Amino acid sequence: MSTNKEFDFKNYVRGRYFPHIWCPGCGHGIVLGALLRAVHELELDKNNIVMTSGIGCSSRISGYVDFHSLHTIHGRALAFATGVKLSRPNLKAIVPMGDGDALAIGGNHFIHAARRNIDITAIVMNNRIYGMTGGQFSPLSGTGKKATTAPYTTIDNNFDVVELAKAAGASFVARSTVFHASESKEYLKKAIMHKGFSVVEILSQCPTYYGRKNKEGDAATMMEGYRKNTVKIGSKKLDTNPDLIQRGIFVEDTDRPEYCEAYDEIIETAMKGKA
Amino acid sequence: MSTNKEFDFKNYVRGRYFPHIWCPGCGHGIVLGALLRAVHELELDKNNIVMTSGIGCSSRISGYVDFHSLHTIHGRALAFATGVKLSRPNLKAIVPMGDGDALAIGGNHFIHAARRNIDITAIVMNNRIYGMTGGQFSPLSGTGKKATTAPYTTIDNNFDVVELAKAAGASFVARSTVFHASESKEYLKKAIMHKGFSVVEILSQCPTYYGRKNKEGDAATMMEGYRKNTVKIGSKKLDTNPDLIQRGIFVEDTDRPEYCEAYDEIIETAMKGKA
Amino acid sequence: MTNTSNIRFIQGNEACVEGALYAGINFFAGYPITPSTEIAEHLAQRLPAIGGKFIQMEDEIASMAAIIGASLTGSKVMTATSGPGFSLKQEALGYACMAEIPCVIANVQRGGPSTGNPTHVSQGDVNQARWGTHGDHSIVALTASNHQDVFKMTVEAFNIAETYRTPVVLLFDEVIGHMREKLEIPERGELPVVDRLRTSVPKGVDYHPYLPREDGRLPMSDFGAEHRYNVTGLFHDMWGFPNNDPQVVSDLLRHLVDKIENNWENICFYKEHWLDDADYVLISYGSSARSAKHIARNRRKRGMKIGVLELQTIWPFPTEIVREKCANAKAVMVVEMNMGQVVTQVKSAVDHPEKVFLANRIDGQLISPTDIKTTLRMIQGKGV
Amino acid sequence: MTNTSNIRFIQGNEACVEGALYAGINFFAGYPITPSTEIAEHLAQRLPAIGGKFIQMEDEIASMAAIIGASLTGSKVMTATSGPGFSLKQEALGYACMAEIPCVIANVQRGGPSTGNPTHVSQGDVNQARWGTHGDHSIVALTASNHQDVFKMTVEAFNIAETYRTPVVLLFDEVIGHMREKLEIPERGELPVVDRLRTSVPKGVDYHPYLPREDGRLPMSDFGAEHRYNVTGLFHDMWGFPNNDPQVVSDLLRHLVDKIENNWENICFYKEHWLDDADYVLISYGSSARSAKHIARNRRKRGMKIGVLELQTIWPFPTEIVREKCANAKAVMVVEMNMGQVVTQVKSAVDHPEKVFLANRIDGQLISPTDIKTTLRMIQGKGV
Amino acid sequence: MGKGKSVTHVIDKEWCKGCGICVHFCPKKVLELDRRGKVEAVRPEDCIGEKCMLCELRCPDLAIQIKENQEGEND
Amino acid sequence: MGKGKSVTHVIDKEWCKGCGICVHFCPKKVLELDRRGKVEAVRPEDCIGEKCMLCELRCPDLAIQIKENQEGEND
Amino acid sequence: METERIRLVFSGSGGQGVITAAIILAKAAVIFEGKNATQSQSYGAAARGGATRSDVLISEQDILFPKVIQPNILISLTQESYNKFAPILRPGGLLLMDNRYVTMEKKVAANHVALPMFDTVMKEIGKPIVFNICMLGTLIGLTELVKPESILKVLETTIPRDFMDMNKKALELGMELGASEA
Amino acid sequence: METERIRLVFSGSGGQGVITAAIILAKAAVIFEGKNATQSQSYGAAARGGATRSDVLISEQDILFPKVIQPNILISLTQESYNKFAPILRPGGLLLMDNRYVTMEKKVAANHVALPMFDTVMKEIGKPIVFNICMLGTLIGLTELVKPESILKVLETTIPRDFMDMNKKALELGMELGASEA
Ligand SMILES: Cc1ncc(C[n+]2csc(CCOP(=O)(O)OP(=O)(O)O)c2C)c(N)n1
Ligand SMILES: Cc1ncc(C[n+]2csc(CCOP(=O)(O)OP(=O)(O)O)c2C)c(N)n1
Ligand code: SF4
Ligand code: SF4
Ligand code: SF4
Ligand code: SF4
Ligand code: SF4
Ligand code: SF4
Ligand SMILES: [Mg+2]
Ligand SMILES: [Mg+2]
Repeated sequence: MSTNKEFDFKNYVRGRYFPHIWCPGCGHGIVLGALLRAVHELELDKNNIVMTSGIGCSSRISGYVDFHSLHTIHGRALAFATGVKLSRPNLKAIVPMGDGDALAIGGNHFIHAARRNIDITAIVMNNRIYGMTGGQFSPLSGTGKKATTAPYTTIDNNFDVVELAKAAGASFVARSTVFHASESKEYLKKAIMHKGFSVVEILSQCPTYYGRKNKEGDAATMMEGYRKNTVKIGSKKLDTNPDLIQRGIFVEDTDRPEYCEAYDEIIETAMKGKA
Repeated sequence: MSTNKEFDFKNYVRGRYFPHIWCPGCGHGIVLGALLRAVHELELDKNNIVMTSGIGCSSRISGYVDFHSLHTIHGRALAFATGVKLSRPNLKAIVPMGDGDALAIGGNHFIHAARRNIDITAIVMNNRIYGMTGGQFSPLSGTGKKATTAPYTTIDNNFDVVELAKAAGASFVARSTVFHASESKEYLKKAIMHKGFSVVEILSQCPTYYGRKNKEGDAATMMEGYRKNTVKIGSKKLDTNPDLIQRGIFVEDTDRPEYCEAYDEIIETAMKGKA
Repeated sequence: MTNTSNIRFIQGNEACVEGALYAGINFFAGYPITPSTEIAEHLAQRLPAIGGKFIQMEDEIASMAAIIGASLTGSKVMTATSGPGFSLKQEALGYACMAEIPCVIANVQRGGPSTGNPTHVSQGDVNQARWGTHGDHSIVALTASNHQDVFKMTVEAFNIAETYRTPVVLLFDEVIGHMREKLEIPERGELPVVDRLRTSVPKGVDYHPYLPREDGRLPMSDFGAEHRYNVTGLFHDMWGFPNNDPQVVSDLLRHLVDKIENNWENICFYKEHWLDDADYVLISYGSSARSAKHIARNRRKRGMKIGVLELQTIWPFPTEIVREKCANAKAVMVVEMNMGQVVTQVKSAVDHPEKVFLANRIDGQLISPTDIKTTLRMIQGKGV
Repeated sequence: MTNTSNIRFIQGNEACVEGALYAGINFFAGYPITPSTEIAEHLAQRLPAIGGKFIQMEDEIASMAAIIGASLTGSKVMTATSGPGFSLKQEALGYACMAEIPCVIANVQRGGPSTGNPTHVSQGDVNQARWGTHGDHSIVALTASNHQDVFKMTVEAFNIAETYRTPVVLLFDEVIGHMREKLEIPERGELPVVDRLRTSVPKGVDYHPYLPREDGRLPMSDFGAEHRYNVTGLFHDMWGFPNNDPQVVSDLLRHLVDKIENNWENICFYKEHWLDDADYVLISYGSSARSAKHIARNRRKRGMKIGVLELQTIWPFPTEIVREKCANAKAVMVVEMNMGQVVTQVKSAVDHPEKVFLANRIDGQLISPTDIKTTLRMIQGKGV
Repeated sequence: MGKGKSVTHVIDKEWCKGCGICVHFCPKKVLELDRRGKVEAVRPEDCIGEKCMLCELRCPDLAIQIKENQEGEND
Repeated sequence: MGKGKSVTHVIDKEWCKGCGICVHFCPKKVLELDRRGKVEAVRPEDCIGEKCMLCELRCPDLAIQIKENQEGEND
Repeated sequence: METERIRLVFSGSGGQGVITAAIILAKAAVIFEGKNATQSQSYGAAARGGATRSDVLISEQDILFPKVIQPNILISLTQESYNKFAPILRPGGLLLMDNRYVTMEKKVAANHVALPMFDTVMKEIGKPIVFNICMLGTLIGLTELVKPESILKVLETTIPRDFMDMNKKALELGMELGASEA
Repeated sequence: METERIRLVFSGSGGQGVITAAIILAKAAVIFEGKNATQSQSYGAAARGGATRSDVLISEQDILFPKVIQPNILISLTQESYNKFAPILRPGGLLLMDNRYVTMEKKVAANHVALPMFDTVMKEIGKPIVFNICMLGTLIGLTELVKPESILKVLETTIPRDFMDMNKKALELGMELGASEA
């Protein structure tokens, strides 16, 4: 996909605050890159984007982008974004979140935003760990993993973000990895343009904690893992290895009413004085 | 199923506090009856049951039963129960909740308890309304309904409790209604004996608010509705009327490790001094 | 017969809704809880009719978050709750302090702690309103004893929130919230309605969202407008970007506190009744103040020199006013429905704390004129 | 060379863990947050090794809830958090007050409000610990300035929680939590370890879980044992069943407060250093107290009559002790890292509030002996 | 069994709130509300007892229980 | 295009943290880390540019961008 | 304490509309007669089942304390509420009861009026829903607290047009009943 | 303020193990030499990238204020940390640097020791992981702050047996380097 202007990161970031604080090799920066590129290719007006995030390494992303940005409290970003979006439906609402932020403390806001099908794009930057606080397990770590709060390995099952988002009512659900940076970008573009609640899970390595604790090697090696351990939806490889993680667009439903639009109808009724 | 002792409600309730505070015709009392009967038929020791609830009309159920009972705060019952259960895995943990309690404010604890597959029985007493606070819509009301906070009808989609519980990881999931009181009892029995997180959704009328606001008639009429609008899983009637609500056991998976048991293995490892 | 078109006979919670509408509210997010629910219910009806937005969120935390988000787009926002919900909102309320977001939070008080006595009156959240969130900060909390004042204080709450970019707590109570009485809705223009300052910095020129002007105020720019900036709950620089330089930290913290404390006079609302020559000063607020006024009116008729200082601003606590009004009192009695929260403030405010007494009630019943009379007799050494 | 087997060189957070283990903790639920996380991390390692339970919950609310549930089954329980998490725990903490559940909550303080200054020290949650939850109630909060005391106060926190059936807050701070120094673990028996009273009412006889004995204590019965009763956050009768009769409400509320306030002397821990003849009394706590002691030791050497009153119990505030220790002081200086929370208490405690000064620091840096010296010089009229 | 005098309707009129659910669903029209709005077994002889139990199962107030009079019990 | 001098590697050495991702994944072995651990295009002439872009897409620090030198631009 | 304040307690059970009646009366006094009035009611877990109570104060003066401790008018529409509230009636006060629902137990020192309000409504209109309006009519027939037109004006603003006639009729029936006893 | 307290600042970058070294030193002093010591470190958002700092105080007396304002010993293993912390070194204090990573910029009034610790480790052992232990060895070689056996005892309780030899060697290499300059 080509656009008029040539893409330059520096047109989309607050250069003053670079280099950013993420560790060397942190996957979150790759998500940032994919997102900026998606915004560029969609030719969105930077004034029309509000990025809302919570707390976590991932959440620091909002400070770096040159959009309106709202760095809030841990786990509640989608609730803040719901206020932004319902108050000003013409703005694009993008909410990047860590796996802990989105699905541990923030799990309820996640399923409720999905249920309402409000037009927000949720990006789950899934490194399967609490990076910012130094390597505790998250609801996406899965069993048998090492973490500072699981010295004897984890016994907690993980959520499947895709399944949960689907069940809760999200009308667009996709998954990719930072190894597949271009694919991630494409899904982000679709998600952003989708009318309704969209979820893009992007597997993103934390070499500092998850990688080190679980002996998964350096950033590049972890990314090789994403290549090896994921396949496109429905790939034949699943027959022999059902544990492979599927990538792709799992749901894309454009028929379900979007929340702000439904609200506009309430306004119409109310203005006619009917209750 | 027959038991030695004849069933008498009065052996299972705190008679001192009857008649209870529920409105005439409130379905919650029928759930109470089904539950007590289930406990009786299972011949459980009352000293081995801890019933934990939150806040709502439904939650008042815990005060009436002659078990150990913990009436907590709104939405958090499953988190309290998790502490009870993990601390004393030999106790049966039963957690009755209202739809608001379980899935509005309590949604996160619901999905996380399911994810952990901890051996707790969650009963969702679903009247599609906030009864206790006087008739506001809930995440289970669905669209097009009237409620005090939806004078122009609701635009909020509802969760499907069964789908959500499944996606989150519950290993036993069933649904019934208070019209089907005997069926409810049977599902409750299975749920209580299931090793792992079990969810039983029971549709239960609130004639006072939901019924009145939505012109659904008196308690008996609302119960007739449960007869008319529900079918057993996979019923042929669904072909002609896909909007019928399915009743039955949707998931019953006995292979997944239960949380407290998994923890016991951690203890074993730790006692051997391995980290 | 009076012109009835502006007259309502309604609950205090509805008077609060009328005040909010007068002040220009256009976004409300909430979660039902007794005894505040009617605020949400009426706004669910009224807001869409003026093109405003009402949303019932999944809990109180989300409600507080949503109004902050909406405020940043330029909406005038409010949420309403009671005890347990107010506890849940504390984290996000602190965020609003730190990020300087105009918003109004009504807490219609009920009996606590915990689920407590949900359908009965209390004034037990006074100190929580001040100190409920973690960390140093300052807060504004207003209250009222009748519906006309509920209306007025609600308007003022929005005005203060918008002026000082701060959360403002409306501390009502169950009696005020649920009781019905007359409200005469003022004409447009009769009460001041303040909108937030918006920046005059033109597009393309550097806008510093967190650089206070000399008067301590910070002009805002709505999300969606031409200035793109960052908002955070971390200590931050003038662009709103996280910064923990010690100087930045202490400057910001002082600014957050000073902008309220130094403006206390502009935020300070109170009423005085028969205070001029009062030997006995009753200090009260909210529904308790009705009983205080009742007994004072009554005793005045019998010649007792008694008056009432009715607080409408509870935080920042009007120390100066209290000291001044109590200067000549033989005895000061604080009338409140808790175990003595405002009385502690009064004791540190006055020169003679030993002359300060408490008439209270903590059982869920509205304190009555008789209760106060009893305490008064005891103070006077007359026994019961 | 000393016997090293009981000597550790560890962080304050780990000293807290050692204290908890000594006191008999067997259940911990938490959610990570800087700077308290190490408490969870070490317990994740240590608890299963003694057959205890550690669980990482989905958030702080759930963590607080889980420990309450576990406590009712007879476990000794604890959770740990910092600012934002402490705000989130407030609702359930109030539940623990109301339902009288023994539990310990560590808050390792960091800079607030809001996300604030997460990796830096502060003592800004002192008032929140007292008033963070809605409604009247009382609370116990302890603190410590070195690891030996962190250990000891943690043991005492459990003891008080179990004795009085109440939540106890451990108010540490980032410096204490993260710094490493020596801890000498006492032998078993060296420090008292208290278990909760359990009822002696036999099976089949009516047990009243909420009928206080004459001394105000309430023997418990574990969930799973033969007495089945109800626990609720509503006001309740002696069986624990909801009841809002005015008499029941006020009796219960008074009991909840009195059982703490009337026992203040048993809960009151403090240390005094060189106070006997002190003209200048420094009052401090937590890591600030280290600097206060440092400067006092230093000035003493130069002949200044200066001493330190180190508070270890912050709530209930030791008013009597403070008044007594400051009675002969020329000046009292409170040394703390907030905008003046304990100093307010000190001012209302002493006879001459005008002699009370504040030496503080709010920028995330540990207040230094030099900072205190500077304030001291100013008090003495010597300028900086 | 299940017919005639062998069934007793144990009704707690204090507990019954007169919601009418049992009356509505009784397949044999055994039950009615009395003047004070409390349930009454007006045709107890028609009751089919254990084969049915609907009133007991569906009463939200635990106010009605069906007791079979087990006459042959000690045979 | 995509071969030879037509590609410039715009590298911000301030931003680069030397994680080595780009080096690892470059299909043409164009990149290496220098002594200070910052990336360098040591064989720029081997770069296949727009056909690849892997380094740019996968750099977590936005430290490397591929600019095609559009020589024929004004033709 | 003051005598110019009229202090009413309306009592009955959930579905009888006593709270609505109390509100209508107070609203009529305030909006259409320029008086002051307050209305409040008890809320509570058990309120759904047990006795409902609503307090109304009417006065020319400012009303401060809005709760009624000793009513000078008590209306009881159920036995339970009669039993509960009769003891607090001020000696010499008025006690209005429905004679179908309430049987007097022991005579208190008050003016007792037991009238067949419910039966009249059922006989003449046949809809229990306007029982409360009939009761209001009886009350103002007895006491002239407010003018019947004021009540009607309130009803006009709150009740669907179709139901006005029925309500008007109920009010009139009540007034007749009340006047007969006044 | 007091002179008997030894005040050290260890500085470097994330992966170099300076914090671990600081802890080992302080622990050795406390547990095996009966002294008092405190160790603290700076945490922060940027700590992962930027300069790491750890403060150690060692004293015979109680240590109260645990932060170092003016170190009398500064160890810097990176240029960045050198630049940042050299200015706070107490005049006359000791500044130990690694001469591969740090180039002195302007001479401060201190005893400068720049030694090839990293290069020695790489040459003799080949594992950068024990660079910090070599640095510790150098430090105690220079200062005799604690006995080498105390360091070894700490290492024994914290390091897998297999790695002890390597660590011991690194310590010794450092001590030689240090002694050569002492
Ligand atoms: C209420 C609250 N609880 C806990 C924290 C501490 N905290 C900050 S970020 C975080 C989790 C970070 O993990 P994740 O969301 O997966 O993001 P990552 O850092 O891995 O990108 C936690 C627990 C907090 N800031 N606020
Ligand atoms: C934190 C908190 N928020 C709100 C409330 C008020 N509240 C009590 S019960 C309830 C909802 C009840 O609905 P549901 O859970 O569906 O139970 P039901 O009464 O319908 O059985 C609400 C909102 C509360 N008690 N605590
Ligand atoms: S800790 Fe992990 S998630 Fe955080 S910046 Fe470092 S690599 Fe990324
Ligand atoms: S309000 Fe509804 S849910 Fe509550 S008791 Fe009444 S009928 Fe039941
Ligand atoms: S169902 Fe129960 S409560 Fe309802 S009428 Fe029958 S017996 Fe009474
Ligand atoms: S058991 Fe069946 S037949 Fe008998 S009274 Fe009950 S519902 Fe009727
Ligand atoms: S991927 Fe980026 S940060 Fe990593 S080495 Fe290459 S240019 Fe540097
Ligand atoms: S564009 Fe491709 S070939 Fe060229 S340097 Fe980057 S990764 Fe290597
Ligand atoms: Mg993560
Ligand atoms: Mg419900």
